Parts: sequence; structure tokens; C-alpha cells
Amino acid sequence: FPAEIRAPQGSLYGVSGFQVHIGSIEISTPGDNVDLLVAMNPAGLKTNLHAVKPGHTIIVDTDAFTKKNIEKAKYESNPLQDGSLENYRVIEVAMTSLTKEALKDLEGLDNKSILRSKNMFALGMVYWMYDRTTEHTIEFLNKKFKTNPLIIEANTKVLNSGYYFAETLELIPNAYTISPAKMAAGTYRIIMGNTALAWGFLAAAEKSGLELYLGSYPITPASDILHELVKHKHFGVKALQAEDEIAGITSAIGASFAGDLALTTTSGPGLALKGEALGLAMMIELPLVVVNVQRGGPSTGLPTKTEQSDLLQTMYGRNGESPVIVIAASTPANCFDYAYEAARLTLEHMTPVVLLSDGYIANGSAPWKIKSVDEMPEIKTNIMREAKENWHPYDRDENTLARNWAIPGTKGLEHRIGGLEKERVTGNVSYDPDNHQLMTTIRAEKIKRVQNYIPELRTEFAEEGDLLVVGWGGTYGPLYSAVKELKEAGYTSIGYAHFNYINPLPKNTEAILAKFKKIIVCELNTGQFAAVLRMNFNGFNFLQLNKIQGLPFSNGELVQKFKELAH
Amino acid sequence: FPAEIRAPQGSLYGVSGFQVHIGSIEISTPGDNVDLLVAMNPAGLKTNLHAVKPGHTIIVDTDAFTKKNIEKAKYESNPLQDGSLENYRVIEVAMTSLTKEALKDLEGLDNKSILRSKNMFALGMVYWMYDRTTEHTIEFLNKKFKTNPLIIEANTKVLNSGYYFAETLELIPNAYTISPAKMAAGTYRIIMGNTALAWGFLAAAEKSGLELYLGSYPITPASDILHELVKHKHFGVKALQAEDEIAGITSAIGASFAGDLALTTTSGPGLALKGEALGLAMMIELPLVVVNVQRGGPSTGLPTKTEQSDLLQTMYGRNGESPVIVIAASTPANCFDYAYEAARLTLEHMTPVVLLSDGYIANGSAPWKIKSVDEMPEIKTNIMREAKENWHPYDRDENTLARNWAIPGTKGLEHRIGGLEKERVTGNVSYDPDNHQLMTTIRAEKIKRVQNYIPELRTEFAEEGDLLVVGWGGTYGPLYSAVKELKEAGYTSIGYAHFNYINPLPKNTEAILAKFKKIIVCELNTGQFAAVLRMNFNGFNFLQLNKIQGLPFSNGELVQKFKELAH
Amino acid sequence: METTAEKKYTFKDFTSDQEVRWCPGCDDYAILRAMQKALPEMNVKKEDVVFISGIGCSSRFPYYMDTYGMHSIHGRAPAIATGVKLANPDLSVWVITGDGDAMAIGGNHFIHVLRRNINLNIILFNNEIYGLTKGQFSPTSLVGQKTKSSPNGNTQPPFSPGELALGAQARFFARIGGNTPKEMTQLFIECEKFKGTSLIEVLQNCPIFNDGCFEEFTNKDVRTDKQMFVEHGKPMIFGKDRDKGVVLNGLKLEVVTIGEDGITEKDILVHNAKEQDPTLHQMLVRLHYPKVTGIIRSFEDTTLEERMNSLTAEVKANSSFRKTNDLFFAGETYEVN
Amino acid sequence: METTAEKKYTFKDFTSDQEVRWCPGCDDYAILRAMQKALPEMNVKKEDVVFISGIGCSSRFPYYMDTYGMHSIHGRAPAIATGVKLANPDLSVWVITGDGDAMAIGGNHFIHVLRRNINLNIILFNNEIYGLTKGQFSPTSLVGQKTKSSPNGNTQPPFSPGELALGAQARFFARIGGNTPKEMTQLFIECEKFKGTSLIEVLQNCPIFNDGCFEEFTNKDVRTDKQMFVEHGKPMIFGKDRDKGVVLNGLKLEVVTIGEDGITEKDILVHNAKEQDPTLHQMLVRLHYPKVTGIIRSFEDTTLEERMNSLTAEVKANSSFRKTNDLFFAGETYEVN
Ligand SMILES: Cc1ncc(C[n+]2csc(CCOP(=O)(O)OP(=O)(O)O)c2C)c(N)n1
Ligand SMILES: Cc1ncc(C[n+]2csc(CCOP(=O)(O)OP(=O)(O)O)c2C)c(N)n1
Ligand code: SF4
Ligand code: SF4
Ligand SMILES: [Mg+2]
Ligand SMILES: [Mg+2]
Repeated sequence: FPAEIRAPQGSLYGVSGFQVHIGSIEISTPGDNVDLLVAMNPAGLKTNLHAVKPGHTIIVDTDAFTKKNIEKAKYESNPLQDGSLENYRVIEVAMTSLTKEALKDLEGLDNKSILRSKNMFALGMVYWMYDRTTEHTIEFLNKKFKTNPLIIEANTKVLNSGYYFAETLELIPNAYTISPAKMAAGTYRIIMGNTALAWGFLAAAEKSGLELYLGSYPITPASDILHELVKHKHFGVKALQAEDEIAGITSAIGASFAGDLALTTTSGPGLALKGEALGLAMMIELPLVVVNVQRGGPSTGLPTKTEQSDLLQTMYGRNGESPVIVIAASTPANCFDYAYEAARLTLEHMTPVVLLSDGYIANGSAPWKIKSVDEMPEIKTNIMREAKENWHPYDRDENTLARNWAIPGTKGLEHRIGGLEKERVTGNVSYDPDNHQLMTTIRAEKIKRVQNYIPELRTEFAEEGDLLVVGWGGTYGPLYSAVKELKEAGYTSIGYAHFNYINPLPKNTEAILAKFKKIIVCELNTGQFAAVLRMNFNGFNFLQLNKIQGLPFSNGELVQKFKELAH
Repeated sequence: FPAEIRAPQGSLYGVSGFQVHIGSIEISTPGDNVDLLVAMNPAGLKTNLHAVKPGHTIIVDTDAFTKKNIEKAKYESNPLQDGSLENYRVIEVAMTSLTKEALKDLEGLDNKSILRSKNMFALGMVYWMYDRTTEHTIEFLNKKFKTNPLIIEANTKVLNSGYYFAETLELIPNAYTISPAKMAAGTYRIIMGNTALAWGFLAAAEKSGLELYLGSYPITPASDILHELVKHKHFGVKALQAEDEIAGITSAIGASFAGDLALTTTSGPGLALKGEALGLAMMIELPLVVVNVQRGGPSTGLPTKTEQSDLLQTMYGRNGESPVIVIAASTPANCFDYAYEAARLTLEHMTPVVLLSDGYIANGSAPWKIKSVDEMPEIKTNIMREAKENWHPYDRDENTLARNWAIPGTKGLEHRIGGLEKERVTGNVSYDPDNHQLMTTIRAEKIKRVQNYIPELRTEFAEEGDLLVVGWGGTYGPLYSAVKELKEAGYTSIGYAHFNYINPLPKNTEAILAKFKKIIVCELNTGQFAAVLRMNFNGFNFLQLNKIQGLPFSNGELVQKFKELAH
Repeated sequence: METTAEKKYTFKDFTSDQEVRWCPGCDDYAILRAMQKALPEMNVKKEDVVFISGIGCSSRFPYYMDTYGMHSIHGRAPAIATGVKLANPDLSVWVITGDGDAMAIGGNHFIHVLRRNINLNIILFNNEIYGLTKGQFSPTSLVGQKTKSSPNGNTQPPFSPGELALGAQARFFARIGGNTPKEMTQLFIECEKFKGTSLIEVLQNCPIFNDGCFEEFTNKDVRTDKQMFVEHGKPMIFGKDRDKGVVLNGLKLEVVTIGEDGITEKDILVHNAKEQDPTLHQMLVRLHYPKVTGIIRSFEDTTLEERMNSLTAEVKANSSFRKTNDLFFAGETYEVN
Repeated sequence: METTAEKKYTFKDFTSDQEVRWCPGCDDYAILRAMQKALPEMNVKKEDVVFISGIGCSSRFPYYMDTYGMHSIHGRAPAIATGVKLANPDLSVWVITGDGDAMAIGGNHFIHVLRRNINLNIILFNNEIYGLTKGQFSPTSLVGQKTKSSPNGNTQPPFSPGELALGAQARFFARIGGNTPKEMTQLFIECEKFKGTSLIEVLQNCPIFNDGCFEEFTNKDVRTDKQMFVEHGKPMIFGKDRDKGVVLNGLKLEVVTIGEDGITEKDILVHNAKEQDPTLHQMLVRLHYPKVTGIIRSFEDTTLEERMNSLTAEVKANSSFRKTNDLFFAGETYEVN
């Protein structure tokens, strides 16, 4: 289960009201900082807040935050409204009323025990969020209250209500991760992956001088990106909550045609629906960023769990030969950088970019060294500002092969584009066999040349040696820590290469792979990135470490596996 | 261009009215049998029909098939209605009126020259169907009639009208192919690929004792399967022309849940839209056949052209780990066999099957050795006929791992299924990490075990040797002929392996690959099957021969390439 | 398969072993119970009942019914149910859907199932919000409504489910409050009786994300004064004292008080749910005061499966093809030896 | 970008260099020409005009217009056009679609664009058939219609585009015959003038696959007797001799003859296209004799982009954030050194 849950023994530390010993879980990081606090009232919040690190989750019973209680706790203003908790993930629940409602059909319960049982509601929520079953607690209740069946029934009912409540609302635990590397000096803030991702696009829009357009249909765990961007109308963000995923992406294609920095956000099942339209964007060679925050699949799968099983869908989930640029963020904080990078690449190369994230980093929070837009790399768009002699819509930049971007409203550049194969240069419809072959080649070459505009692959901990640990996307945290731990334990010939660029792969990939005796590809799926490597590089033996449980890698399983392979 | 077009010189042989020498194309197979006949009237049909082999195309001017003309030509009844042309592909066009309409704004044209120019309409259609431009003919007209600009304009206009008419209606040339191998004795008929495919499902429904349900949305070049199946209500076929591709597949999923043999048919862009639903079918483990008649992509691409570029979409175009069975037909005639096979596999293994065809074999016709349903293999469904003690919806057959099929209407087997991850055996919703891992493994293993129920891969012409030619799907005809030709020319160490089973691959695949020094994978895309082989088999060097021009391989390019590699 | 039930059932027979997981206080509980009570009153066998849902809080409904069921994918339930019904017309097929499931992503299937008039029943849980995804506005949310995805207020004017349905040729439309289970149970029974696609819009309160959205006319205290429960052939009278009525003035519906300025019960419009022309039904759907509940339209028409089956019967009668062999060997064949 | 055209255009300015490829005799030619003639009469600059189409014969339209255009994918044009318009509200955005493109695969986007009331124009080419794919029935094909995919007759009752549109909250709906180019040109100009989503259904003959489908009331000889071209504020009079008129009888529209049994022009209904209540408009859409053409509904309402822009302006006014840095460094930050 999530890295931050340790030690099956102990008590639910620091969570007000949970002194009942239920021998189940302790939600805390080493050093006993509380990862999750349940505040049953303002007083409880005040006394325990110190123990909760920023970025962590606080569940509050909103019913208890009355004016009276707030004053009793000596708060100047309501902490739920004055923004003083903005660095925490606050989950507001009317716990008292929900508990009463849950017990309304139970006769003979006095108010006091009803109110007491509301702790069980909180506990139920926590159990669901951290993948624990309610069994043990129910057993425990049966023992503890065996003389009082009514109390047992009440507590059990409320415990389950809390559990189901969390499930129904698809509440997601949030993992707080500090990058294990030492932090550079600078100004930091705590940020969640989805927020950082949204902000990256805000920055890219400002830098490129374009307006940001989002066409999106809500879906867990991507919805928070929409929720974040609708808050920023002050930056001129246009967000359309569309009727479905197809309208999300197609409206973004329209916005791109008309000159906006266009974005659509979704998760796995939504990406499946966007495939046809993504093919169109690729065919008409317009800039477009598609964000896929991966969740447990297949089908509806495990909506609240994390997984990396959409990689091959992202690469190939469209008809015909339709390559697009694929990149992946690897930490909550660098969701900012890769969102920005996705925007830069799509605008400069005039082809869609799919940015992969996952439930774990999207809902995780971490310290972010704040980046000012001034420090961000330039973004050169391919916009045609005015008409020129024999211009054509499919004239290309000789280096990137990007076609030019002629925007409606520009006099003299009127032109038509569409999904039928187009004639090189003119962009007119063409059924000519050789032209089709040529255009197919050009579209592929365009992607390949992106290699010249992205950083090379780096290895950490060892330049060459016995074992290369390969990861991609959201598994960076656990993989890095594991290899680091081993290095410190004296395993000096284990290197680590993490991929953020998937299509195209960095130029020097093969060279790096060749420097190690063994290669193990670690991913939260059944081996999709390993498959991509096999397609691209001949003669390597790619070992695999795969996990498909809706959970991130645990340090233990990684360290053990790497040790085995290191000799 | 299509195999059946030869010799750039000559005259439009046998096509009534085309004695104008336009030095362009001759639509005939060696032996001067006409592949395409344009019959401007009943007489023209009668005199030239002998030269046209069954299975070929006849374009008729319906305006000229008046009672009077029909009698003049000494036909008892109207050949367009009495079924005497049922073995040909007849394209009915009101050519006279279309020509008049095209010329209505042209002043000073006498009726005679209007009528004469109607040949140009036919010629225009033929040009589009066979990928020829109208340029040369227009030049020729300019020369020939230089004294008479009005005639030039008229003929040019009509020529283009015919050309555009064929384009607008997405007319598709039909390739008549006789399997180069010698034909076994028996009763034959000429059949088109799409018809054979439709009939294969009719046979499977009869054999399995199920009713056939088709949910489909029209799309070139798959529509003819729908057109064929709606003709067979006498076999109880239920066909719903749905509102879109998603409703096509989802209504089929509903029909499957309720116990029909369920089918949905489409082409590339439609498959992209079906991805999410296909994932559901795979998750709830119901039988379902999805037919994808591939066309030129990406996006709308080249709707009337052939291509094999949907292979990776078929394998991976869904969210999450969602493997399905993938098979491919390779000739117009064996579309029957693989349709039947798709039905057999989905019913016996309780997981969706995608059957790949392509525009070339779908619209091609060939002699089919008629199969009686009695000769077809048994189909054992997994239907639960009645309730039994502690039965569960996810109880599995220990050999195939297929779950049982409990159909609404069966007393005592009421149960719920859905797209969320399900608990092994019970099928209840489960968020348990280990269960997710287990179910993912089971769903993959289920597909793998299909290897035990499909034929092994065969090699033709050589068991081992210098070069193995690898093909899959619709390229069988050209590849077979090329290797055969080389064998007869003394190249005895070239073997040929053609794949009809793509996922899973036949058990003995690796063993066969290992028997040859060189392997060349030939496909009408940029190397998708080669990629699949690389993912699966380590340490081979897969050479590629790819073509992406919307056209099948030509004998010439194949023979040359194989010769080069054979030393 | 004859459809007369062999034995009477109780609501327990339709209650599955799964614990119900909606939030405490959600109207969905009442709807579930109403359905479990309605089914025993219908002339259907338990094994013939099928519930198909999409995705959403409401769409978890099938898990709690001990019948055949599918919790499918978002928005597709009407299409899946169409396949179920065409495969086996003897089944009693129910679509469970939400305002987002039916009218956002599922909008196309929703209008097409109504157009085709296949004999199945659709229960639309309209809470004017996306519940499961934690509170974004839906296609029925009001302009100005503040939600997770519209912090400054929703800018998209809503659909009216009834207007959309009638515009899509719906033959049966009913509306009911989520807090009037008795009437709801009755309506469920009626819509099973109706031959054709029947749609019931349930005004469902979501206490968590859109609490009180229908309060104004569903609240116990005002209900009888603010709602008019219409019945075919009955005058359109409502109010605590049954003294309010609706009359036609030109092309507008007007509320009058019986007994005041000479108005008697005879002046009150009599509801005709069964006529083909939907003009009156559309006016009733649009009426704000009183809010109209009950069966607003119920026009019996040929169903899709009837049309398809009669064609099939006709074709079978006129065709000599019985087995596929009859087809395969018919017409032009030739021998190779 | 001010939208007053600098110079007058002629239809040639809107004619592209691509040869028109529809079948000889197709109504699409007339529609194309009507559009090319209408645009110069509008107050728009050529470079501000955008045509977005889906897939179908009709959807090839943009290739023939010398403006910005996109021949997109099947059914998605309304959604794409929505993005274009939101990105740049100064553009004159036109959706070109067919009965299948708009109401089969594109049904969901079609109803949602109408609901949102974004200011763009939709030309629906209704030929009651799938033309491009060689003649399958469409959602507007009649029951019993024999097509490639319904050899024994179509079993699916059709949509009425007007009824579906009004049910989806359409503010503007007009209908016109494909063979009356003058009126069509005029309507195109009107629908560009209208602020909001305007929908024009063109009854388009497909001589190849559905020849004469509208003959009954579009045929030159009977047209004036079978069609009623309505105009806001004008009495509903039609007929060769302008002696037929429409009156209201209860909730039904009736045809009367002026001069017969005491009927005078004063008795004839006067068309009110601009009222919010769509009751009359829906009745007109449904009328079979006479078939109503012209602008049936044109109710001016706030557009989506107006709502969005005013919110944005309001937020901007009340926010201290100008640059992203203002956001990034705001609130709780801390130093690491
Ligand atoms: C393809 C897809 N897109 C989006 C989602 C996310 N999603 C699940 S339910 C839902 C909307 C639920 O709203 P509604 O239909 O009104 O049901 P309610 O929860 O209110 O009962 C959304 C957007 C999904 N599961 N699948
Ligand atoms: C995703 C997808 N599905 C199906 C098709 C095939 N298709 C193209 S146009 C069309 C229908 C055209 O009918 P309509 O919209 O009425 O236009 P018309 O040709 O009659 O003008 C269909 C089914 C396609 N191109 N793309
Ligand atoms: S979120 Fe709303 S609709 Fe969903 S279960 Fe909770 S109360 Fe009911
Ligand atoms: S098929 Fe019909 S609609 Fe299409 S271009 Fe030809 S005549 Fe026009
Ligand atoms: Mg809802
Ligand atoms: Mg049409």
C-alpha cells in the first residue's frame, strides 16, 4: 500500500478522538508527523495542526465548525475559509449530519452515543482511502461492546457508511513526497501534481503570448486540472466543460485552428474516446496537448488507483499510421515542467503531444521550487502573421518539418484543411499513391526530429555497470530512493535511467542501454515500456519488474529485486 | 496500381464505345479477359459479356436499359433485374441523364455530341477507380478537337464529372483474384470478400444454435457486410443500423449479454471510437466479434484504398491492460473461414475477437469452394442452461479459463457484471490490490491459452533456408505468387509463412523463425507486425518491406526484393 | 417464454446481498426501495428483469437489485439496453441513468432510443449535478449555479429533460419527486405496462453536492401547493384544498382558483396524455407553477421490435431459404474436378 | 478586429480554385452558390469567415469556399466550431452538416451546441439519406423507406430536425427548400445577423439515392400551394392566389380559405418568431400542410460567449493576478537555503 503507511501495529496516531485501540494502521511518516488528520471540531484542528506537515490531508467535520466552536477554539476567523489551510488538502464532510442520517432508522440510541460513533465515520473514510478493510475493527467492536449489541450495530453501520461514502465519492488518498535528492536553495511552495500541471500551461500560455483553451469532460483523477484552470479567468483562460470527451478534444482542435494554445485533459477511458480526433489533429498538423492522468484499468477499472497501463494506447490508439509526441511527468512538482514542455513541443513542432501523468503523482503533493516564467525556455510558435507570395498551408520549416500556422482572421491566408490525405505543400486532397507514401514518411520524420530538441537521457548513481534500472513517468520517487539506498549500501554498479520522453526516445538511449550488463524495466503495468524498447532496440535482453495492483512500487520490493540482480 | 491493371500502352479494350485511342490503360488480365466492362446499352452488354469473367465489374448506363432497347438486344427480360448478372459486380449509373445534367449550362451543343460525350463520363469513372489522372486524356482531347473548343470543353467537363462522381460515391475497384494454388475439386461460386465474411457469421450462428445480432454504423469499405446481412432476415438475423459506432458495439454487447452471437463491423476510424466499449466487453468477458475492414489512414485518410495500418490500434487501442484475440483473413474466399473462426473463438473462450480484413480483399472477388455448415468445426458455447449449487458468474473452465455465460431469462442465475475490477469467482466489485493483479494475469493467460486451440503456423515452399518471407492478412495473394514464381525460377531456399492468427501468435512461431537465416516482414504499413514480432521474440533481426500507398504489393517489387535478399 | 409470473414476489426477492453505498440521506435510497416494491406488482418473472446502467452514483443501482444487471460504461446504457431487448424481446429491460450519464456523454443514445421507441424503461436520476465525480455542473444545472467546475457560476443554459425527450419523439414521459416514493412506485408499474420507450425523470436530491435543488416544489410543506400530479382523463387540479386548476388561454396555460370569478371545475383543462400531438404535453413540461408531475405523455405507438419482427416474419414467409446451405448453393455455382 | 468589411465582395471572392465534385443535378450546387452570393451581402470580412464541416457529400462544401475551412471528422463539426468561436468570437463561424452527420453520429454535439447558444450558424443539408456512403437510411429517413441498408423498408421512426432542435432549446430555426436559392440566400443573411446559434434545415434533393424525397411540396408547380413561407409579424398566408391562411383552433392549426365562410385576413394567425415560448414554433414545425418554410423561430437570448466573457471581465476586475508570477508566489511559500 501507499508508501506513507507503515507498521501494521499501533494506534491511529494524532487523529483526534481515535484513542480506541484498533491495532490496524498508523498513518504517519517516520518522525511521527501526521499524514492525515481528522478534525472533529476547531479545537481538535488547533491542537493537532502542528503535527501535520503541509501538503497532507485534513478531514474536517464541517458541522462542528460553528461560529461558537470557532470562537471557543480562539480562532480569529473560520480556518476553513480564511485560506490558512491552503497548503493542506482539506476534505470537508458534514460528518455529524451524515452520522445521524445513517443511524436514523436505529431505535433506542441516545444522542450521545450517536455523536460518539461519528469517529467511526471518519475511520471508515480513512480505511477506504488507505485500502484497509473494516473487518478487524468490526471484530474489535463486537468484542469491546459485546454486552451492548445496539452500540455494535450503530458503530458498524457508521463505520461502513464512512467507508462507502469515501468510495462513492471516489476520495483519493494523497501521497506527500519530498524528492529524496537534496533541495536547491530557493523559494518553495507545496503543490499537488494536478495543480502544478495546470500551472505549467498557464506559464506556457503567458510565455508564448497565446490564450489558453481547455476543452474537457470531468473524470477521476484528472478533474482537478479542470477545477484548477476554471479558477484562472483572470489570465484569460477559456475552459469549456464539454458534453463528452470527444467534444473536449474536438473543441480544442477548433480552438487550435483559431490560434489558441489548446488543451484537453482526461484519464484512460476518456483517452480511448479521443483516439479518432487525435488522429485528425495529427493529420491536419495543428498544435494540441492531450493530458492523460492514468488510473487503474481496463475499462472503468479502479478509478481511484494509480497505474501506467495506458502507454501503448497512447502510442497506438488511433487508426492508421499516426505517430504523436509522448512525454511523461515523473513527480508532482515536475508536472509543471512537463506541462510547459508539452506546450513548447506542440507549438514548435506543430503536431499533437500527449502528456502522461498518473493518479499517484496527480494527487500527490510535494515542495515545488517556484519557477518564474522568465526562467522558462523560449517558445517559438509557427504563426504566419501575414500573407506572402506563393505561400502554402503545408509549407514546412526545413529543420523541424513543422508546417506553418495560418490563423483565421489573417488576411490572404484563407485555406482549407481536413482529415483526407493531403497533397504535400498545397494541402489539397490527394489520392496519389506516392504522395501518401511521402506524407506518411514526413509525419513520422517530424516526430523523429524532435530528438534534436529534447535533452539526452541521463543515468544516475552509475554511468555503466552491472545493472541499469529503467523507469518512466510517475515511478521516479520509489525507484530513485531504492537505487539510492542500494548505492549507499555499497551497490556501486547499479545505474538508474528514468524516461520522461517516450516518443521519440532520447537520441542517446541505445548508447546508455549498451553500458550495462543487465537492464530491468520497472513499470506499473505488464510491460508496456519494455515492449516499446524491444520494438526500438534490437539485441538487448530487457528484464521486467511489473506491478499491477493500483499501488506504487514499495521500497522493499524494489530493493530486494535489484539486490538479486546486482550479482 | 491494382494488380489487374497492366501495360500502360494500348486501348481501353472491350469497353463499348472507347475506340478513341487515348493511350492510357488496358483493364484486362493476361489472356485478354475484360476486368471491367462499361455497357452503354443492352446490346453492348450482350456482345461484350462473354469477354468478362464472373466476379468482375460491369458499369451500366441504366438510362439506356429501356424496354425497347432490351427487346432490341433480344433479351427475354431485363438483365439488370433477372439476376443473370449476380456473379458480377454491377454498378448502375444513370449516365445519360448525368451527362446531360453536367452539360446543361453549355450553350450550342447538339444532342448528338452530348450523347457521344457520355463515353467520357464512363472513362472518368474508370480513371478514378484505377488511380489514373485525367490529364493525358484532356491533352489528347485538346489535340484531337483543337478546331472545336466547344467539344473540348464538353468532353473535358463530362470526363471530370465522371471522375468526381466516382470519387464522391467512393466507388471502389474490385480485384478479381484466383488463388494461384491449384483448386481442389468441388462446387464453387464467385464471392466477394465482404459477402464471404457475412456468410461466415451466418454459418457460425447456425452451427452454434444462436441468433446473429449485428450492431453497425455504415463506413467504407465495411458497409457491404451490413448490406449483405440485412438481406438475410429469413435466417433470423437481427441488424441494427445504429446512431454511431459506439452504439453499434455497445448494442452488440447488450445482445451478447442476452445470449446472441453478437457482431459489430467497421473500418479504422470507427474502430478508434469503439475502443472504450471493447475494453468493457473484455472486462465483463462476454463473446463479441469486431470486424475491422482496414482502409488508408490516418484520420479519414484514403477511405477507398487498402492498407494494413490498424494492427497496433487493434492490439492496443484501449485503456488499461486489455488483451483481445486478433485474427486476420487473407483472401476474399477465406473471409468466410475466418469469420466463422472469429465466432468460434469468441464463443468458446468468452473474450472479444477482432477480425481484420482490408479494402483489397473485402472488395475483391474470387472462386469459393462452397462449404456446407456440416463440414464446419463444432462450436461449444459456455452457456449455463440452468442454476446449480454455489454457481458464480466468474467460475471458469479450467482449460480455457473461459467464464460461464449465464443469460437473462435463466432462473436462478441472476447476477450483475460491470466495468469496475471484479473479484475473482464472485464477480463482485473489488478494489483489492492482489485481486487486481490476479485478474489481470487471468485475462492475459486466457488469451495465451487460445494457442492450444488454433492451428500451428505453416511454411510454404521451404521448411528452412536462407530467407523467410513473412506476411499477414490481406497480402497473401501477391506474396504467395511472388515466392512461387521465385521457387519455380530456382530459388529453393525461400520459405513463406503467412499469419492469420496475430494474438495470440501460433505456438510454433519462434521455432519457424529460427529455421531461416533472414526474415523479411512484408506489410502495407510502416512495420506494425514487425513491431509485434520484436516485442515477442528476442534476438531476431526482422527485415521489413513496407508499402503505404493505398495499394497492394505488386509482383514486381516483391520478386525483386526477395531476389536481392536470397543471396 | 410466457411472461405471467409463477408466484408473487416481495421486495426482498429483488434485494441483492450487496450493501447499499450511497451517502446517508441520498434520495437514491428511496428510488431503490420504490423499485424493489414496484417489481412484485408487475407481471414479470424475476429472471426476466434486466437493469442496465451507465456510470455515476445512480448507476450503481443494479448492484442492489437481485436481478440480471450490468453496470456498464458512461453514457452507453440506452444502446446496450437496445441490444438486450432486440436479442430477447421477452425481457423486462430497465435503463438506470443520471443527468450527466444520459444527457452529457450519453446524449446521442438517449435521443435515439426515444426516437426508435423500443419497449424498455428509462429511469433518469436528475440531481442537476455530477455526483460521483464530486460535484461539477451537469447539462441540467442552472445558469449561475456554483459548482466545482463553475466557481463563478455556470454559463451553460440547461436542457429540460422533458423538452429534449419530446423533441426526440418520446412517446412516454413522466416526472416525479424523489421524496414521494408511493407515487414513484406507481409510476414504475405504469411505465412497465406501457408498450414503448418510457422515460421517468426523478427529481433526485443530492444532499452532498446540490442539496435542496428541488426544495422549492418538493418540500413536504409546499409540495401539494407547488406540484400538480396529472392523470390521464382527469382535470388539472392541485393545491392543498384542491381549489387550484389550470386553464388554456390562447397558447398559454394559466392557473385559476376554482370558485373565484365564476370558475368552476368544468372550466379546468382535462389531461389527455394519450394523444399523438405533443403540444399540450410540451406546455405541461415547461410549466413552472405548478410543477407538473405524473404521466405527462403516454402515446401508444408501434415499437421498433414489432416493426422488425413483422418484417422478419414476412421475409421468412416469402423466402425459400431455411438453412444457410440453401443460400450458399443457390444461384450461379460451378464444378471443378 | 472591427467587423465592418473594407470593400464589397462578389460571389467570386468566395469561390475557391477547387472544382466542385458533387453529382450532376445535386441540390448542393444551389446551396453552395446561394452561400457564395449571400456572404458579400453580410457585414463580414472574408478572412473572418470559417466553415467547419463533418463528413458526407455535403461536408465537402468548405473546399469550394475561398475562406478558412476545415473538413473535419464525422459528426464533430459543432464541437469544433464551438472551439473556433470561443477562441475568437470575432469570427463568422459556419457549420456545414448532413442529416447523418448532424443527427446520427453527431447527435450529441448537435443538441449541445443548440443548448449553449453560442453565436454560430449551422446549415443542415437534409436529404433523408446517407449520400457519401452510397445510400443507407438516415435518422430522418421515413419508416418503410427502402435503402441499401433497409431492403425491406426502414423500421426506425425518424427525427424531425426542427422538433429535435427546439427540444434542445434552439433559439433560431429556419427551413428552406433546396430548389429556392433566392429565399435561401436571404435566410443565410438573416442567420448571420442573428446573435446566437442559428440552424437552417435545407430540404436537399439527392437525385442519386433519394430522388424526389421532397417533391411533394418543393416541386415548382405545387410549391406555392404546398409551402408557407413565414415571416415575423406577417399573417400566415400562402397559396398561388394568396387566399389560404392558417388559424388557431384550440391547440391545433387549421388551414382556411380567405373569403370563404366569412374568413378575412384579420382572422389569420400572425407569425411571432421572436417570442420565447416555443409552443407556436413547434406547431409550425410539425405542420404537414402547408409545409412551413422561412424563419420559424428567432428568439434573441444571451450567448454562451457573452456569459463567459462577462464572467471573465468581472473576475479580472476583482483579481490582483496579472501575471502567473502573481499566482505562483502568492500565499504560503517558504525559503530553502
Ligand atoms: C468515459 C468516461 N468519462 C467520464 C467519466 C467520469 N464520470 C463518471 S460518472 C460522471 C458523471 C456522473 O453524473 P450523473 O450522470 O449525473 O450521475 P450522478 O453521479 O449525479 O448520479 C462522470 C463525468 C467516466 N467514468 N467515464
Ligand atoms: C467515424 C466515421 N464513421 C462513419 C463514416 C462513414 N460516413 C461518412 S459520411 C456518412 C454519412 C453521410 O450522410 P449525411 O451526413 O446525411 O451526408 P450526405 O452524404 O447525405 O450529404 C458516413 C456514415 C466516417 N467517415 N467516419
Ligand atoms: S454524491 Fe449525491 S447523488 Fe451521489 S450518493 Fe452522495 S448524495 Fe447521492
Ligand atoms: S450522392 Fe446525392 S447528395 Fe451526394 S453528391 Fe450525389 S446527389 Fe448529391
Ligand atoms: Mg447527476
Ligand atoms: Mg444526408
